[in-house]
Parts: sequence; C-alpha cells; structure tokens
Amino acid sequence: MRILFYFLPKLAVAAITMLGVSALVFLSLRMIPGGYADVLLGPFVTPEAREAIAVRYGLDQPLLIQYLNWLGALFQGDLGVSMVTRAPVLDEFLRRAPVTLELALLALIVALAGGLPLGILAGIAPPDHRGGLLARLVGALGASVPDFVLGSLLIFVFSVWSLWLRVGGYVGPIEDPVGNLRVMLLPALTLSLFGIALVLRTTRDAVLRVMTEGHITTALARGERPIDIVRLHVLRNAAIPVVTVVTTYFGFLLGGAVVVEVLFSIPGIGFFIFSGLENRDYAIVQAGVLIAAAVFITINMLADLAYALIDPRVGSGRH
Amino acid sequence: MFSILWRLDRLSRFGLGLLIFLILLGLVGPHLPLGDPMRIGAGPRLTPPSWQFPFGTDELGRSFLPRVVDGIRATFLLSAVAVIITAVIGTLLGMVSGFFGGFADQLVARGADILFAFPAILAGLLIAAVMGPGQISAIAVISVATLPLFIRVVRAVTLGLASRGFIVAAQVAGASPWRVMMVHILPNIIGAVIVQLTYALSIGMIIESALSFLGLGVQPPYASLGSLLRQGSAYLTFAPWLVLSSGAVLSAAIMSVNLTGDAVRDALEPLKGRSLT
Amino acid sequence: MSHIVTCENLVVTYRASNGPVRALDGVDLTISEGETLAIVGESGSGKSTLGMAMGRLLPAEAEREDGRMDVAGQPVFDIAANDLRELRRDLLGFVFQNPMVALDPTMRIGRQMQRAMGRRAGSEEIHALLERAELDDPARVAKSFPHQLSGGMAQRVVIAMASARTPRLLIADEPTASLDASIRDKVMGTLCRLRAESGASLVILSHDVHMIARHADRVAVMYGGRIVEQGPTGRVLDAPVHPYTRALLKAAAGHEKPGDWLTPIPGTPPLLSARCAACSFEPRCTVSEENCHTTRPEPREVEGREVLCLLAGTQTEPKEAAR
Amino acid sequence: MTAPLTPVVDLDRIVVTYGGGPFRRDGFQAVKGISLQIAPGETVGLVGESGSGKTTLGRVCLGLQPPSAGEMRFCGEAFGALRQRRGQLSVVLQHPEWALNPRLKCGRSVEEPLVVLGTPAEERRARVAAMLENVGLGASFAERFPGQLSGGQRQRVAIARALITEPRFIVFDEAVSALDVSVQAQVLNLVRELQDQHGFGALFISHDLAATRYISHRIAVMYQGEFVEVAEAARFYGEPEHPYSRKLMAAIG
Repeated sequence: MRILFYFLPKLAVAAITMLGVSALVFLSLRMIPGGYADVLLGPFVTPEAREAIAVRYGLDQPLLIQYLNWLGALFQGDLGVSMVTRAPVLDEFLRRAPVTLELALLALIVALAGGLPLGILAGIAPPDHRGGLLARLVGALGASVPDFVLGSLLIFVFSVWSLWLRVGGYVGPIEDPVGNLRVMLLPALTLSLFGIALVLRTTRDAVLRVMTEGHITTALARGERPIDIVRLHVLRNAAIPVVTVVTTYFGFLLGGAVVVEVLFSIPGIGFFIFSGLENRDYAIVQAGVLIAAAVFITINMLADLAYALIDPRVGSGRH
Repeated sequence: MFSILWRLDRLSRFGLGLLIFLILLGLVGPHLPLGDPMRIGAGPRLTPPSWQFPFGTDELGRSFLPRVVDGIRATFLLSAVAVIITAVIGTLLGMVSGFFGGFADQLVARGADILFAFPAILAGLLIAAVMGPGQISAIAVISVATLPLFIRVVRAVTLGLASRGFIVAAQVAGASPWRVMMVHILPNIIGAVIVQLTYALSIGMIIESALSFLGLGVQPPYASLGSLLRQGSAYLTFAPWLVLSSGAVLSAAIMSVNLTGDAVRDALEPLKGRSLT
Repeated sequence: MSHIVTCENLVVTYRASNGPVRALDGVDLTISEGETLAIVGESGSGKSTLGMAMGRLLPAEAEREDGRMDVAGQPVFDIAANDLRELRRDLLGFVFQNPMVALDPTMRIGRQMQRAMGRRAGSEEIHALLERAELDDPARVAKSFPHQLSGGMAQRVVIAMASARTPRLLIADEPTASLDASIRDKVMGTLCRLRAESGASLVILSHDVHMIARHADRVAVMYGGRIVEQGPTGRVLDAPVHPYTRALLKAAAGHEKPGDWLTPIPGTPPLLSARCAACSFEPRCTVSEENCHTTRPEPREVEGREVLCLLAGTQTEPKEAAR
Repeated sequence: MTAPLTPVVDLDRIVVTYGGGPFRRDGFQAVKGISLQIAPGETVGLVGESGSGKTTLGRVCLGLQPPSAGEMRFCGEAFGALRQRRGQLSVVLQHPEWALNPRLKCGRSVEEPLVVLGTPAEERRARVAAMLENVGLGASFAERFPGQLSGGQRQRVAIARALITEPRFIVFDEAVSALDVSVQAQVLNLVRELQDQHGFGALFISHDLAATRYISHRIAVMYQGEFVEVAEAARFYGEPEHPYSRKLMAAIG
C-alpha cells in the first residue's frame, strides 16, 4: 500500500515529463531552418514538390494537430522513416540497442566494482587517514578527464603497443565472444573512469554523513564490531544517494555514449545518431533523443521504486 | 570567505592555485611572447616539442602552444558565460519554486525534470541540428544540461529555509515575496549556488570540449581545447603531442575547477566522519 | 561500598575551527554501585561530554587532555579497542535524548533488539524484554520500523536495548527531553524500574531540576566544565550552598507561586578555551568577592556535600541583588 | 478602558484540514473547530504535545494559514491580507539560531518591519536603538551579526524586532523552549515587562506548562486539534480539571 501510494504520483510525473520531452523534440524538428521539405528534398525544390511533401506529411495542418498525429504514430511504434535509407527508424535503433546496452553494462560494472569499495573505505577511514586524500584525488581526476581525452590516450597506447585489446573492427558477441570483449573493453574502461569517480565521491559523502548519525553512536555504545556497523547500519542508510547517481549515470550510458562510440567506431545508438546528424538525416536524431529520454525517465522511475525498498520511511508521509 | 579557502588542505590549495594560473594564462596569453597562434608555417609541419615550439607544431606548421593557450580562454569563457547565465535563471526559478510552492513549484519542477531527461550530448546533437553548430549552440546545450541542477539545488535549499524563523517573521511583518527572496533567501543560499556553479562549470567545460571534439562547438579557425583535440586526433599515431598536450591541459583545467568546488563545499558544510572504535 | 565510576581531574577539549573548546575542566567524580546520580547543568556545562566519556563515545574532534576515567576498574581512555567494545557491550547501557535519531531508521525494531541482546535471543526473549519496558504489543513493536512508533514508544525501545545485557552502569542523556510532557514521567519511571530490577547504577544527565529531584539519590551540578556542587539530592536541592545552584533553582519556572517573578541569572554561561584560573561563575555571581576572580576553587566539604566555592559556608545569608 | 474591550484576535469555530486530493490518503484535521478570544494586554498560553495542532492554530492567528472553515477577526474586522496588517502583528519563534537572518546585522533585522511600513530612515535608526535598549541589549548590538550573539541575546533581538512597530498582537511559538533555564527566565521576565509597557495581546505557544503558566493570564490545553481545557493560569498552579491537563502537570512535579 505504502509503495503504491508513493509510486502512483511518480508514475504520473514520469508521464508528464515524457509528454514534455516529446513536445520539445517535436518542436525542434519543426524548427530546423529551411523547413522539413528542404531537408527531405535538398535545396533545389520546385514549389509543387514542396506542396506535395507538405500534404503528404500533414505539414499544412496546425502545429497542434501535427503534434497529436505524430504522438499517435509514436504510440503505435512509428518513429518515422530514415530520410536517407527509408527504413523504419525504430528497427534501426532496435538493431543497434544491444551493442550500446553491452557497452553500458560493462562500464557500469567496472564503475561499481571500482567506485563502491573505494568510496566505502574512504568514508569509514579515520578523518586524517591518507586513504581519504587518495580517494579525493582519484575522485577529482576521474571527474576531470573527459572521456574523449582518456579514449584518445588509450587508443594511442594500444595502437602503438598492440596489446591484447583492440581498437575498432567491431565484432558481435555471438559470433566471437572473445573478440567482442577485446573490442569493447577499451571503450567500456574509457566510459567507466567518470563512473568510478562519481560512485566513489557519492559513496564516500553518503557514508561520511551516515557515520555521524545518532544510530551509529547507539551501535557503538552497545559494543558492535566496526565491520558489523558498516555492514548492518551504514550501507543501507547510505544507499539512496548512490542509487540516484548510479541510475543517472546508467541512463547517460544507455542514451548513447556518443563521443566514445564515435571515437572507437562502436556501431551503437550514439554512433548511429551522430552519423544521422552528419547525413542531415534528422528523423534519426529526433527519434534517438526521444528514445534516450524515455529510457532515462524509465530508469529514474525504477530508482524511485528502489528508494522505497531501501528506506521504509519513503512514502510513509513521515520523514 | 577566501580566508576559509586558504585554511584548507594541500589538494584544495593546489586546485585553486591551478585554476587561478589557468585563468590568468588565458587572459594574458595573447600578450605573452608565445608566438602567433594563427601563423601558418611558423615552423615545419608536425614537429615534436622543442624549445622553440614547446607543444610542437600542427599540420599547418602553426606553433601549438599559443593555440592551446587560446583554447583555454575559449573553453573557459564559453563555459563560464553559459553557466553564469544559467545560474542566474536557475537560482531565480529555484527560489520561486521553493518559496511559493503550489502550482509555480509544480511548473518549475516538471520543467526541470523535462530538461534533465535529455542526455547532454544528445541534446547537443539535436540543438546543433536546429541551430547549426557553433558557440551559441554550445551555450544552449550547456544551459539545458546545467539548468536542472541549479533549479533542484536552489529549490531544496529554499524549501529548507522557508520555515526558518526570520523568513516567517518577515512574512508576518508584511514583507513582499520579492523582498523576502532577495533580502532573506538569496544571501543565505548563495553558498550553495557557488558550489553548484563550480560543478556546473566543470560539466560545461566537458560538454563544450566534447561538442567541439565532435565538430559541433567552436568552429575553425578559432580553437577551443576540444577542437584542438579533434584536430590532433587525426595525427594521433605520428604526432601524439597534439592530443597529449591539449588533453592534459583540458583535464587539468577541469580538475582545477572540480577541486575548487570541493574546497568551497568542504568550507561551507564540512563532512567530519568518525572512527568506528 | 565499591565504585563503578571513578573520574579524576578529567579534562576534555574539542578541536574547533576557531580554537579549542575546553568542555571538561577537571572533573572529579565517583559513582557507587547501585546508586542513581543526576548530573544537572545547562547546555555547554559539559554534562553530555562527561556522560559520553564514561563509554569513550566522544566524537573524533574531542581529546582527553588530562586525568582518567575508570569504569568498573578499567581506564576507558587507555584500554585496547577490543576491551573497550566488551566493556560497552557487557557493562554499559546508554539511553540518548532523541530515540528517533538513536534507532536505525532502516532496520526493524526486533532486529535491533536482537543486536543488543546477542545472537541467541529469540523472538520470545525480545518480546519479553519489550514487555518489561512497558510496551503493550511487543509483537507489533518488534515488527515495526522506528518511524512507525511514537516518541515515547521508541524511547522505551531504547531503554530496553540499553538494559538488554543487564549492565552495571546505565547512562541516560536527557532521556525525556524530546518526549511530550504528558508521558515524560512514565518513561522516566520505566527507566528507573528497569535499573532497580538489575541493580545497576544510573547516571541521568539533565537540565530539568524538577524531574531529577524525584528520581536521583545524589545530584552533581555542573558549570563551566566542572562539578560545582554534589551531594544527596534533598540536601543539594532544598538547601543549595553554591551560588550557581541557588540561582539556577530560582530561575527555573515550576516552583514559583502565581504572580511571582523568577530571578534570572544575568549574563551567559562561559565557553572555556583553556584552564579556568578563577571561579567560572564569578562573572555572573551576585555574591562574589575579590579573590573569586583570582583563585581557582577546589572541592570543599560544606554542610554534607562537596562544593567548589571559596565563599560557601562563610556567608550565612547571601546578599541578594535586587532584580 | 470602557465596556468589554474588542478582542485583538477573535477565532470563531476555526477548522484546518491538511491534505486530501488525488493519490493521497484522506485529509487530516489539524484544528477541529476552535473558538478563542484574546484581549489587548492579555497573554493566552497554548499548551499541548507535538502534533496537537497548536502550531497550526498559531499560524492561523498570524494569517499564514487560511482556515478551511470558521472565521478569524482581527481587532473586530475581517483579517484580510497580511500586507494590510503590516505592523499590527508579529511573531517570535523557536530556534534562536534561525530567528535572525545570519547575513544581516541585528540592526537591519530589527528595523525590517519599519522598512516594510515605509518609515523614514532617520526615525528607524532612533527607534531601533531605543528598542534594543528596551530589551536590555544596548544600541551597540545593531552593528553585530547574529553569529556573534548567544541564544538568549538572539531571542532578545527577535523580540525587539517583533515589538518595533508597536503591534497589537504577538505570537510566541516555543520562543523560550530552546533556551537554558537561567536564560529562559531572562526572556520570560522581559516579555512580561514589555507587555505591561506596550499592552499587546499575545499567544504563547509551548509544550512547557511551567513556563506557560508563569507568563500567561489564561491557558488553553490543546489535544488532538481540540481544546480540552481553557482556564485562568492560576488554576494550573493548583489542580486543573481535565485529566490530560493533570498529566501535563505531572511533568512539572
């Protein structure tokens, strides 16, 4: 009951957000200079051809009707067709989704494996401990080196000394699992550095905050061992901010890590959207942004659900 | 406030010092005897670093060091302009949202949700499609990405303040909402805004350079650190100093901003921690 | 009678950004087995620091500068972490001011009780202990999270947890200050009854003179990081000899008659940064003399209690300053 | 002083309901039909435990919380908007550390109600100095920041701010609860003296019956949104009628 009463409004908010996103995305495409027809037919169009296009795409109708029509099509899974290949955009995206998903999961795993333990250790280390400084340094460094800088560096290193890992020449995980890993590991590592820093900093801050709470004093007062205090009382209480940044980070990864996919020639969603822009195939850009935002909103909704499971007070009306 | 900063530890001081150094370098760079960033054929093409060309030369024989110094200015300036405009708008919206509550709050909060749902670089692609690549697009992208951060932080802090005694007392005295916000709320949230400003600046610099790296930000012949990296990445294997120098300077610039942000935050709300024995 | 707590010249300072704060300025105190001692003082008097020091539960920025604190014969500031943990687990029980803060918000009460009672405690034992703390529906309470309980119920849980392993010393820091007035007395009653059943000593830290008057055998009044007057409750509260104790009793609302005026103590309590070389109450004292300003008072026996005042017992009737 | 005085605050069957609406559980009645008159120069104490609705009732009296039902009259007229009541009422709240804007000098905090009224700067300065003297602080406190003051001093500055416009009505919401006993008495006495001087009506909200009966003429005991007993303060030095009031008495001892 508690979770239901808490979650229903969140669902409504997510729906409103999605509607707002869709309206912005719709408007953006209508605002492209030269209009839709120019984009479709190039600069040398006859007025008749322009008229024909306008009627065919319903561009002669009021903007609101156009939007509603477009929205209606969306609900039937019609995200339009590529202006270049004429293939349905949705199919193109679904074909590339697994590549991006794999990359995102790999990066997330590395970020959690690196950031969580370091963050917890930095949080429970005594105030003047050297580990705290190290954690801050790693955190600052990871949040400061942009992915394309790190990616370029890795490409340089691994193309000069061809170690086991490879740059470019993507192969799918089903045809060649090992080869796939050799291709994906470098971009995943590139993406994960920021994640490590993000998780580390957030975890450290959250743990530090919990450590000064009264119930930690209570646990100390009844003679609990440090390991039990961390395990039983610190981790769960520190989890909410960590869940927040991890879901935001994952949403960002799934939305297509454009720069890294382009840099490493990984044929995922981000790469696809970017080449859509380069080819002036705006339907792809539009659909790509819409899908990414939808994924992001969904993941955040799952995070809201996670809050209620982690903290029994969430949604109880008392805080 | 600055006296608090200097009481902080080495890492914070290092970050603040680096930030000041880079900003000064970007400001006075054009007047330093570093060479002309635009002069084609100042030296042989793609020469490695030497005393004459500390960062080597690019494919047109231009000395790379003055180009990097120029890039620092472009990156800082563009991000700072975008972030400061955004901070002003976001602070106002956040205060209105947190103080008035009700419908205004819903409107602002949902707007922030919508902007927050756009991944920054993808929003950049969309905006580049609409407005064409360039500095204005880059500023718009940075604003879209950082506006929700300001709104959310300012709204939360304002909500916390709204029930404080001095706010209630001012309301009871008949002070107008504008007066309450400007005299009582703003001075008390400015610290949080500054912290957020530094983080937004670092995000803005990352976005700006990423867009420029993709060819969507600063356009040639002007250079930002991101576009220099883009330029250099074509010659990565045989002229790595182009990528390494501009990448290192870019990372150092962002790190100086991040460390400064940490320092300001630690000064405003220190996290103490405790030992478990 | 043996002593559960022996505290000698204890000095504790806190490191703060604007210089050290000396919270305890040389405390001498002994607590006997089975007695109930109330430590009274205003905020900043050092009473909480003293209470927490008994379990060495001070925050990281606090430092013991001088003196010693022996609890059950063990010097708490000088024993190994393991021994300290065993001491806290087996011999001490703490009750804190705000039960909502003292309980882990994400863990069910039953589980937290079990942590306090030891691994082998089954639900029967947990329920029995909750019942002894006068919680009516122990099964429901054990299944609840802290935020689902009222403040009074939560404090009873904390009291039950503190007495779970039949400690020899219970330390209660403002145990009823965060509770509604209508239940304070009952919760205090529960605490005292559980103490009596186990025969432990009880230390109550409080600013509420009237509450402790009913429950404590002995009272220690703290001011400026020292105990300025200690002795049997009746003697100290009915016939105080330290000027601060006297002033405090006159300032507290509760025992005046309708239409009476209270007599406030002028000024504000001190914040020490170093050893106080004089009487710390002297700036606010209405009866002080020349040497109060220059001499640090040492404990003296006056009228059956220990007092830290150069003048106590020498002036028969204190000169009262007009309001 | 002729005939019965017009009450400064006249509450007539006030009801306040919170919540309700889609996705929410049923509304919660914080105040259930309360009527109360406060005369000029009178202090009414309002005691009750947390969640009893006493703070909500205080907000109603200040015009910060519109009642869901019932009527509130101020000096015999409908309350209207807070802006029309400028200078006529004020408030002193709990938590001395948040009573004053930490970024403003105390003088500016105290003068703010006069600024809102449009009083000329010259006159403001003189009245601030006089009022700071009046609350026992001295005019030099105008130049200090709240961070440099103790809790009791801050509460005095807050009282100076509340009194600067000579209001007809002041709400004290847990105004002394966070203060130490010795300082509490200073502030309680100050309020009593100032009321004798200025003659404002007051609502003294507190969970502490001992302080409330010391300062009040009448006391209303609130329990779950209703008054269970309203009586002369002297009554609470003896044996109050309602069992709940007696429970509260037990805490004083």
